[in-house]
Amino acid sequence: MSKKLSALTMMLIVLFSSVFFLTSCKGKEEKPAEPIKFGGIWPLGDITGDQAAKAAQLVVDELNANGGLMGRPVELIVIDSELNPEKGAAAVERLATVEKVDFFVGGMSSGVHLGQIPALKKYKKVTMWTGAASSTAETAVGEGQDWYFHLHPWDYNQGNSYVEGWDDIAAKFSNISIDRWFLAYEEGPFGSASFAATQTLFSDMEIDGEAFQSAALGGGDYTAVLQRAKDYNPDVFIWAGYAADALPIMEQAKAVNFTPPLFIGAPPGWPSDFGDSALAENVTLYGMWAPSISKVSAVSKKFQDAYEAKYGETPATYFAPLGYTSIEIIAKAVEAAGSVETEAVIKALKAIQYESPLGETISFSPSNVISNQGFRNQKILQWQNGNQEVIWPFEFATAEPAYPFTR
Amino acid sequence: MSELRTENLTISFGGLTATDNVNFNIKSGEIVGIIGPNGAGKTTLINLIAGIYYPTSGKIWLDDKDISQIPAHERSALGIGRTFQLIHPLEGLTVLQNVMTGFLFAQKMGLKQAREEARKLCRTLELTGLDRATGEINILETKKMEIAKALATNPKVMFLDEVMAGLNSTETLEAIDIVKQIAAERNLAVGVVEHVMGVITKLTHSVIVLDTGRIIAAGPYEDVAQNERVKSAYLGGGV
Amino acid sequence: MNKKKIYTIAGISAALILSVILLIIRPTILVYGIQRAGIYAAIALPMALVLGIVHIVNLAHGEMMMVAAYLSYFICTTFGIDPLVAAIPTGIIMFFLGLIIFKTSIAHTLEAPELNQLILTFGVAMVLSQSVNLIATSQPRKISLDYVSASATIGDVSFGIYDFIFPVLAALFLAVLIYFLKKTRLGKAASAVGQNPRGARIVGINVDLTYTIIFSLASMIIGVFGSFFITKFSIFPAVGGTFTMKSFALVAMAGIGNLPMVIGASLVLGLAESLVMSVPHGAGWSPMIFFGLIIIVILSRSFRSKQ
Amino acid sequence: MNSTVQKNKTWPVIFGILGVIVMILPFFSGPYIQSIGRTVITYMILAISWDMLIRSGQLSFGLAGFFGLGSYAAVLSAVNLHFNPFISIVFAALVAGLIAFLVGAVVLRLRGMYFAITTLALGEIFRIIIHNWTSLTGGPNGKLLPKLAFDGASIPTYAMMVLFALIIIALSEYFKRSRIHYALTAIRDNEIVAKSSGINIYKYLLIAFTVTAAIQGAAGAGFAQLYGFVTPESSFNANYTLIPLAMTLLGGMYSTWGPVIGAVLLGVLGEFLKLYIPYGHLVVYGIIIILVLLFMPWGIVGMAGRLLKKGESHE
Repeated sequence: MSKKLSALTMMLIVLFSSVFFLTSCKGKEEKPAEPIKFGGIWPLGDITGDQAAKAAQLVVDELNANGGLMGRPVELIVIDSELNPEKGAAAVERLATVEKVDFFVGGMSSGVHLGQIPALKKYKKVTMWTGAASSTAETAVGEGQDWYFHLHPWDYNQGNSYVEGWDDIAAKFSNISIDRWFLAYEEGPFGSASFAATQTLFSDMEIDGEAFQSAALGGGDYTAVLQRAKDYNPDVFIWAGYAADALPIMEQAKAVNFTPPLFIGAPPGWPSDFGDSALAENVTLYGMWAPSISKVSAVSKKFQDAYEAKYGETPATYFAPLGYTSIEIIAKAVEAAGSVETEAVIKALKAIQYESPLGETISFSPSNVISNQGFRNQKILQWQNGNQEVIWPFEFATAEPAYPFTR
Repeated sequence: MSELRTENLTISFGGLTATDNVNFNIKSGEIVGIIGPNGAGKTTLINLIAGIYYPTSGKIWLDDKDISQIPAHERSALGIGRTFQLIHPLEGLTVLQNVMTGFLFAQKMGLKQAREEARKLCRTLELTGLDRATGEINILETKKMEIAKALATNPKVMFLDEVMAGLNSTETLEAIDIVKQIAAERNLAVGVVEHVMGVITKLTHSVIVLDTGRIIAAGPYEDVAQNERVKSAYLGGGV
Repeated sequence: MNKKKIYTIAGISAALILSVILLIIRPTILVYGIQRAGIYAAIALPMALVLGIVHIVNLAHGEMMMVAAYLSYFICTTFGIDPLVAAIPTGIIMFFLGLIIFKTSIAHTLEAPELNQLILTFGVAMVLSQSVNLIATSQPRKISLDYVSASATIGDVSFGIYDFIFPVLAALFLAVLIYFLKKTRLGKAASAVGQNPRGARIVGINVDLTYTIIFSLASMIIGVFGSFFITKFSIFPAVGGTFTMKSFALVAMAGIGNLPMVIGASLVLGLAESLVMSVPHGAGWSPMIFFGLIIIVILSRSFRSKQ
Repeated sequence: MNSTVQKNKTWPVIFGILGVIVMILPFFSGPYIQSIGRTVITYMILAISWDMLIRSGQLSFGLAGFFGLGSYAAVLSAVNLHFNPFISIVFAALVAGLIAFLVGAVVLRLRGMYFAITTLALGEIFRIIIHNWTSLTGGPNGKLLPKLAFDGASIPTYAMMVLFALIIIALSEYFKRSRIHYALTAIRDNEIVAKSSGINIYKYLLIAFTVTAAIQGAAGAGFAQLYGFVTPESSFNANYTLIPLAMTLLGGMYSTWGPVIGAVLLGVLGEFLKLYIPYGHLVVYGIIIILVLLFMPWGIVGMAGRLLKKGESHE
């Protein structure tokens, strides 16, 4: 065997071993005043995860500026899920065993979450999840998991919320008719679940739907589905897709001359410049939060101001206030419990009444499967003069609905 | 004792007839030259017999079996061996492994036996350095390897397609001796495509002359060389 | 050659007959089908050019289009000009960006196995999309334009007419490319290189330079298309990925080196997809059309060539 | 000079020892490293299977398709037929292999880019069918596995994956050392020559295609058993095609150890970069791929072989 060969072998061995030692040793050095650790997992490459992580860091900074939590500093370690289940699961393992965090926060995308649930179940640390709407994920978590707290509404929560909302609106504004529905849904899990939920929930009404390929997944041509909708002539037209579909759908709807009385968009987030377009006017939307809520909620205003002051940008998705909530609600529970022990924190969380930056005050209660569900309600909003105004629930309403939708 | 016989063998590509009603035969122990100008259809004829192409019409008989419709790898196993005009060593394999392929697949031997047989065959051809890559051997060695590869399939009929091309005169003489010796030892029927007429005269018992896919003459080379049609074909073909 | 012509004629007439039937049953299917085909063809043509002459499969094709779209977007928002005007500067910038990408990376792998170019361009695609993600975030962007909603009404059918700009653009690209390849000295040299690089080198054509120019030219076309792209679509860092695949598939359907057939393949695909999508609840299966057609076309071609 | 002939006998041994060390190390580490290890092995298996087919010159883009098919076969068989985890993995391999065998009859007529694009299209067709066949597959929302292999315990599942990897490595080495190696290499180098040596091209391509598809299906089943769910989006993710390809090229093609080393390096590197560069680590990852291809076009194994050759000739 040549010298070069053995040298190379040695080098490779050293390289590999050092890789493993580095990864396993990092984080073992203990600091004198041991911080309370939060482990966050979001897709940092996506604006939702990015802003959620930033908002979460904001709470941590605020807590530390006020002397920490129970006199201990607070630390947030965020790992990128890369929107990949395996990476998301590995992040859970790392946060639990290497970083030894006290709490898990994070979440965006049901697919990633499905991959993480087995790992989360292994550690049973208090977990405050900001994402995953698919009820498949709820089934995967299963019953009797007291440590699991889910902030984001499940798909059926959202559906129920719309039924309630539209019944309220139709009752209050007699000119608004909601008898005939057409749902254009992107063909992925997000859109299909929306369609399935809407179909069951609005079963007493006339309802039809058609799938389309979202621009986010390589599509972007909506003419066929719009044509179908137009032929159906609905009172309410909803599209459930992604932000990338928002403006092109409006443009193509105009091109095919499709103007339903209610034009609703239900993407998880809107492009920041959507309001700048004239086509946005009077488009109704579903969402958990909009910057305009700061007009009616002091908590939301405080959050929004702090976020803008720290990062110099407006939070564009509801994942920002959700990320904020995920940390702050645990921090409040820890204070109430006076301990970071899982049992005590769970008890405190179950009892908490939390004024969230999304507007409403929430508490946890069982949903279909899991024990601790936070938010259930969606809001119905409308683009008016370039802003998202809340039209339902009426307690947060910032404007009256404009009806019918015209151009 | 074997015989290969073609019967009105014809193939056309698009509108072009590359082999046109060719009838010829070779018997064990015979060495037949296949000559003709460039583009006469010599290599096409070999490809037809080896099964690279299937004929448009006509038949190929190996002894009493019509092999014209069976796939190339089966013909190889039945006893049709060949070398290639443009040499294509299997670059991913060593010299020995190249030779082993025929034993392994055409003769369906096991690895160990194939290795021994390949070594033995190479020894008879005086081919050494068998663990080298095919890119590392010289021309004569490459040609020997090609012949060994063809022999490894245990052919009854073997076609050598310009196997002497690129060799210098001493190497050519050596190669001629090898071919003659092999053909005699194994009682092979051999078809030889060559451009160098010196090789043809030294090596073959008889020749067939192809022009534009057709046989225009057949017989001992000395006779055929006097044939007017052959002369004009070569002149027309520009050789 | 003769047979090829027959197949071409048969294909075109089949498409025509289908079109007429569609026009009678449901005119919008035809309209949207042609518009879709225009988009497909316009983005597939530069890939066909690169594949036909430089013989590389550029997996960063769609990502380059995405970069061009962002460039155009920023040019538009910074200088307040229309994307269709921004197509010119974008095209020029993309020419040089293509030149840089080619010279610094792809050119060094031309001698290596085909696969290496594949992975290399995969790396380039990754760098491009992730860099844009860092700079511009994953937030989708779209310039709001009034004219894209331009509409025509025939009888009781209304449809968008702006999208006809894509078939026009595709035809323009094709015309320019064919003129370039058939009439200019450089283009003729490039065709020769495409058919036989070794031979071209022997007769004294500077093959490396030709490759560079063709790749840059294709990048320029991608750049121009990128500007048109933002008029209709939202852009975000991952927007280009699917176009690599679609372009590649279309080129494979058309046959490598056959630029006009790219239009034919796009038409077949656009119309077929449009037809399936007009069937109620057929949209979920429309991607099947895409992949099914690719397989059918490729297989039938392979059978034909075997005979 | 030809890089594809491997005559050196010491390298495989060294890579083998190294590989075993790398695979054993995580047993002495925590669940995090083991979870990385499981992912690396999943990709390693895919990379080896891809290499096993490319040895015949056929470039497959169908990895994600068979991977997804396998993961669905595993979950659906576990849910509906109550197969235990191991049987479900074997079943998935059989399903993927059988489908490959059937489509292989047609697809294996194609070569080069046409073969590549057709395998990609096939994978997409599998995905679309599963996406739309909601009654069986759960449609876009996917399906859950009622019970994970070993209840998801870290060390046994890692051991299962190591065993899986060893089986595939052994299979790949068998391919390297048996007559299949001669057939596939000959087909890659020159099909006409291969035929003339009596090689039944179609038969050997079909063997390679079926076996590698079965491996990919088994890898998908392994994934499903580890994470307990399938969805069309995650199970048919294009990453399962592209990343193994990049790993093989980095490590070196036409060998068992190239994919192994490539998978370990890229897998560990990806995770590392993420920890130190939370934003933009994928840019760095891409740059590394480019640099490797520009400066080490034969991969690490090929490069090492060359270095070694030079070293020997100087002694």
